[in-house]
Amino acid sequence: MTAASTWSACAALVRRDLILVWRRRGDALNPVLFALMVIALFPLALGPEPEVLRRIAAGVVFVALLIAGLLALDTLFRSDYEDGSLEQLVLSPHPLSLLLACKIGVHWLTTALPLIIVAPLLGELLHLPAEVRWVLVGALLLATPLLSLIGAVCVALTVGMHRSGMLLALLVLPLYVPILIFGAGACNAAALALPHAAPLLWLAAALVVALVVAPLACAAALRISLS
Amino acid sequence: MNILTLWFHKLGSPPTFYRIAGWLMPWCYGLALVTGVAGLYGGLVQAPADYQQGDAYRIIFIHVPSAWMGLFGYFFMAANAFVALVWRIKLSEVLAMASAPAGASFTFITLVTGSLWGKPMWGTWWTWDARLTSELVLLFLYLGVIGLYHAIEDRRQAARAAGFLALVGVVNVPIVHFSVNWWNTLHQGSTVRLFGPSSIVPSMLWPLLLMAIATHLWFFGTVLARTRTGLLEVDGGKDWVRRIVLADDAGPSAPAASERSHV
Amino acid sequence: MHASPDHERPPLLEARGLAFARNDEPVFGPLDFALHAGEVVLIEGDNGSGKTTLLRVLSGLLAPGEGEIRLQGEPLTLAAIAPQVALLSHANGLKPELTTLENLRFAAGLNGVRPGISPPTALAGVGLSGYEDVPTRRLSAGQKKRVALARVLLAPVALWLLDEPYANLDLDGINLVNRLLENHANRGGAALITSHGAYAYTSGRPRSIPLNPNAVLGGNSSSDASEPAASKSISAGAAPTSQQERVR
Amino acid sequence: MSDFLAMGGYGGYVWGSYAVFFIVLAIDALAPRAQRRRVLSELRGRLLRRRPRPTQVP
Repeated sequence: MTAASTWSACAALVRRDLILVWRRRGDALNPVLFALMVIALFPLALGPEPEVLRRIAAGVVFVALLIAGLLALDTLFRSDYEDGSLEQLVLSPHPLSLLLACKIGVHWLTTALPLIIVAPLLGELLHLPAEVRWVLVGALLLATPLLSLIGAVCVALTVGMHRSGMLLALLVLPLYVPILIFGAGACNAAALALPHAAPLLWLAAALVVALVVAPLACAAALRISLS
Repeated sequence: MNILTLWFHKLGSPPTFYRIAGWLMPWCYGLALVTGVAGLYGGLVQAPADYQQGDAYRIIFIHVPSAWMGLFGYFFMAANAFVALVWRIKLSEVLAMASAPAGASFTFITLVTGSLWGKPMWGTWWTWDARLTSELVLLFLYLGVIGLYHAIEDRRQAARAAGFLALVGVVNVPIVHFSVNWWNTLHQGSTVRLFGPSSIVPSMLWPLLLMAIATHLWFFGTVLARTRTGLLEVDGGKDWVRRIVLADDAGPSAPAASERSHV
Repeated sequence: MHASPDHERPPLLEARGLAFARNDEPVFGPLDFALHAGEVVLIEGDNGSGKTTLLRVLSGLLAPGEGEIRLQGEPLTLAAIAPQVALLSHANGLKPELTTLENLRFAAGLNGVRPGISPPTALAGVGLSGYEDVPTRRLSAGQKKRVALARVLLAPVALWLLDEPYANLDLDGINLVNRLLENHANRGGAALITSHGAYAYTSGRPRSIPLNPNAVLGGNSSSDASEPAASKSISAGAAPTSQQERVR
Repeated sequence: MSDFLAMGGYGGYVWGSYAVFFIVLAIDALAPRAQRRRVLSELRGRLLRRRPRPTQVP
């Protein structure tokens, strides 16, 4: 009897999830559209003065991306739970945390990365200062994986529920607060020409910790909610 | 097994704890009322008005103990959740979930009284300083734990999931505090100090401490009450619960008799 | 094939005093039974009698409330059981967007494959050759069930736990399931299956033992008889051949 | 007495705070009683549901 190596199991999972996203590629752009709509609402509400928009640009982009990510988070385990694939993952002979890390990685790649790519564009709509643009992208590159990892733990806890949307937001948002503060704070500091490396380094440190701990926590949470 | 572990084992068994909690609960409530009345007398009548804040400072006699209890309740809950998840002790699961509503109540009181104190003192109901923001996040964490607990059908599974969330949240509170502190240094300005440079005088201190004791006792009173109910729920099919239910069945008209039979 | 199971070795799967409760309301058990290599055992019961829960406990998805499960004589841990069990549950575990072959290839990548079989041959083995490139969502319920069975067939495991394998299948499909089970038993594997009994065991009198509180297959439980389970029973088919005959 | 109630002009804030304190804590203490009653009646129902079975089923 040939057992599959953990490596090939992870590869199979990543491949399958990527194919699935490709087959449902119409849905893949939803977070980007959502973020764009949110961004468009702010000038309409606050007036078109570039001065006002410039001050809030980084924060608004951050919040819009955070909420778009939150909406996408629900799809992380939803279909796998409903069609029974999640059980098969739990019953596979490989470490569940590793498989979940692959799933979270693919999810980040397909939902958060497009958002990061359009972020400078969204910033442009709000007259984001040019010197902040790359700080924003850098902060997002550090913050969005953190959001995905921490969010995944909360999704795992709510996975069996029918209407988990509001509850998921309630569980996730308090945990997102520090990430938002550091991420948007770094951009604001950059806009004021203040040193902004420290918050980015904090985010990086948190990301390293979360990369190790969050998949394990996610696996433990999933075992609890599948029981 | 030595005496101590044996004693813990016995205390941890649901029927024993149910009985002990039933005996302890009235004492908690009673002593809380006594110390609370004494503390309030000291705080509202005896203590002099503050030379800067006038009489408005008297809110701290409930605000500060509530704030302590909000944090204490969270750590009590998280500690029990940890024990419950690691050693799978039923009593700890129930205790953790019983402390969530009490802690949330105290956190809510802290926010409202803080706001009522801030309006005359700072001229604003709310300010985004580290203390207030982390208190708000703490309330959301509590609500998340309670919400998750009630969203899951099976009581033990619900307690494990919500306890897990409580443990995830426990690292979050200091991080939020720290991050908001950093954020405020960036924005300058709205940092406010709860206490001025003046140190607190003894005539204000002892009512505060009495109120702290009272809120602790009240907290444990409600936690014990919820734990008793939770134990009945979790052990629903066991004989000791059946006896209590049947005894209660005999007399909603004679509550005293049923109380005696299962306390 | 082993007409009589090999009783000298420790049983492939053994349950001792196994019970599960939700909100302290017993779902099944306490239950004692042993499953030897070469055996196929049918768990019979009404709706809500805990058959599915039993399979989920045995697969390691749910922790048993009381009692223990032993796998080849070793006490069960999740890590120990996962590589040795294939579970077919109500949810097929198939992605509707993927083709049948893609679904099986993923399962093969995740769990590995039994020697001498590959995703295409497994698909042919369940009578679906020619459907390799059809998206699974276009298949009928019975065809989806066959793909899920092909996934079980692929897995390099000795123990099959099949929840309602006969559901949605036509007569041909029912015969297919029985053939798969027989071959698996002949290889030295074992299977626990649930069914409403409508298709399997249409004739013959299977040994029927109450699920609660007494035991199955030679075990005996010492639990009190305070609550006779009127509607719950677990039935054991002794050997696959006799089962095959009964089904036809 | 009215001085005491006025709290140096901050009466509304002070007494408002104390009112919130007592109301919330009273609810917090009364809720478990209601919950206990609910759980007991639920468990009683479960006992009644289960009890007839051994007598009625032969």
